Amino acid sequence: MKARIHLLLGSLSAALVAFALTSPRVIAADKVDPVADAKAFRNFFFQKFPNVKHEDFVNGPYSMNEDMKRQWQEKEEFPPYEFALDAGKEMFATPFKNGKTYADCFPNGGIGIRQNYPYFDEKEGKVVTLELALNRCREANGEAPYSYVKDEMASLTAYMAYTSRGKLMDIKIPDDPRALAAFENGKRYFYTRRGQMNFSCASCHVQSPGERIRAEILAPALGILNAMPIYRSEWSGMGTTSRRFVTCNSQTRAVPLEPQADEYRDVEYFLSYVANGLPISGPGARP
Amino acid sequence: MKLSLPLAMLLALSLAPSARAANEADYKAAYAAAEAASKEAAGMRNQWTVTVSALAAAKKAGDGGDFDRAVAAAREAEALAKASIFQATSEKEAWKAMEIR
Amino acid sequence: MTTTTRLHPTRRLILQGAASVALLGLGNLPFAGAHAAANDKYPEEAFKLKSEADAIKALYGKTAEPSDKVKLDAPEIAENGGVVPISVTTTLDKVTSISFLVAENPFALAASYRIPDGTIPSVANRLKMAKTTNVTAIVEADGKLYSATKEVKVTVGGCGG
Amino acid sequence: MASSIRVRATSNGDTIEVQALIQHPMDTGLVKDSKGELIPAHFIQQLKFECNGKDVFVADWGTAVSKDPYVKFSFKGAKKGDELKISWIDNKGGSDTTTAKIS
Repeated sequence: MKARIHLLLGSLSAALVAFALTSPRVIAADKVDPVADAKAFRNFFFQKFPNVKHEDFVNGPYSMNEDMKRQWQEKEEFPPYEFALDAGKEMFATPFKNGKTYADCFPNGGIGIRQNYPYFDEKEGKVVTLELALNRCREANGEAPYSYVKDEMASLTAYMAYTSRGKLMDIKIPDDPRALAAFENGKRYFYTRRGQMNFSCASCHVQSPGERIRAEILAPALGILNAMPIYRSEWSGMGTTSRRFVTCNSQTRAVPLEPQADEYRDVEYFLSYVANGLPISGPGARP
Repeated sequence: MKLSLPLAMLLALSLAPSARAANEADYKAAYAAAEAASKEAAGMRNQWTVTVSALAAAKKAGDGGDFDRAVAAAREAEALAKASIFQATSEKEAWKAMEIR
Repeated sequence: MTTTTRLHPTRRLILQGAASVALLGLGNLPFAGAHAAANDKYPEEAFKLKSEADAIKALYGKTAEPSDKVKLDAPEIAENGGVVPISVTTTLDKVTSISFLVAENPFALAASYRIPDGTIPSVANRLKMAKTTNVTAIVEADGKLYSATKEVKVTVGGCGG
Repeated sequence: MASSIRVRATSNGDTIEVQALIQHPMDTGLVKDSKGELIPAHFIQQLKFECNGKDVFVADWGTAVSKDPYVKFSFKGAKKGDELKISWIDNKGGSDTTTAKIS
């Protein structure tokens, strides 16, 4: 009986939320055009929130609400991700059993490169995220992979993000039909409604950023991954992009996919690409 | 397009439970149908968490011999799975309506 | 296997936990014997009292009067009940102690600070709040108690599935 | 293992501003774990800051202090280069101390 009510509630809210976004420019065929998509995506947010400074969008909910921003700035004086950052730095320098370290797996020794992830690997024909690259580095050096969702992986990515703080997101889409397909697949995932609540990522992060869903202020989709990984007070712990995707899914009552499923890698590719030019602000502290 | 989704869900849910008490055979049939629909939804990578919990509740009630509740829960799971399948198929095109162009 | 409860954010459990104790109406539940003698003067009793008035009496043996010389800074709506940034500063002098109380927490007294002379009478910290309630800062200056109070709204974070 | 206490002590003029973040679960004893059992209370009860042999700040904490607790205060009567000693003790007898130079 209870599920039926929720069901009605879900479909009702979907009907209420339904509306058609006016599309400023009509593209003839459905040719994948990431540059145009990114420009439209950014302009949508710049016009919707004219007095939010462009680089402020990477601060998620705090770019939308002054009272929350003050609480955040107070937290940033001595942020809760401090311990993960130190742990990540220490782990990054600790050699594997075979004497190598993460620095040997990454360009520029892994320092200041987070803004180029995720990238499209033309050999593999798929998007490779920072978490995936870290685990592949571990396996290549005979070490067991870490959980994609938190703890060690969050500490490592926190340190790598920290070394890129302030650098502008710089995601490339090579001239390869498979890369364009991955971008398109990520875009489709972002706009597709799922779960009994019948919400897509866009239902919250495009239609109502700045508004509250229950107690939380919704972050704008533009630059939403620039602060990853994040320490969330709600988790009272660190979480990677994967953890955020998994929990968002279950909050709409959709069964989450595996942490590094293709769909998640592609939607991270899409969201990072459209945020090109906005600064990396990770690791972040969030409600 | 969007309004027909709730309609489909309501329709699927209005299956009147059978009058006489359900027996094991009814439970087995209802559970098999629910499981099939749930597998199809999972195959489309669009499973709902409530389908999984309704299916689990059906199994638990079925194992406990409470076939009335088991059949009801299985029917609910089947309806939810069908709704998620409907959602996945309709969203194949519907997502474009929301896209920022 | 109910996926939703497994993924419940721990903070939600904190609230449920807090609520369940309130329901049980536990008086001053003796803590797991704090055998570690946190050295002198740790006001063990005051931290175990439920009501704000009792805690203040146990801690200071007198009552406080509101004063605008005590500036309490707390958010209007806490972004998260588990981590609420609260600070107090005062222009009163000869301050010897500052305390923070959260009226409807399971135990009202949250933190108490001893301010030796030479230390500026101003403290910032992060506290837990079980629900929307009044936060009170108490300043003991020259043997008298002054206070400031502010309501902080706390909502259940997260959009539970 | 690195100390559980992170401290920043900076002097401007004759005032020293001190911020501390401590890694500690601060369990209230009211929370149930996923199996439904109460997680026992485990929280820092006293945190002490000493400088030049004198207590400059003593915190008595209850269970309502946040996980990985943070505190900020300032005091006079010390200068750059002096050493600040920080120590805490919790209700299970656990403790940790560290020192920090005022920068």
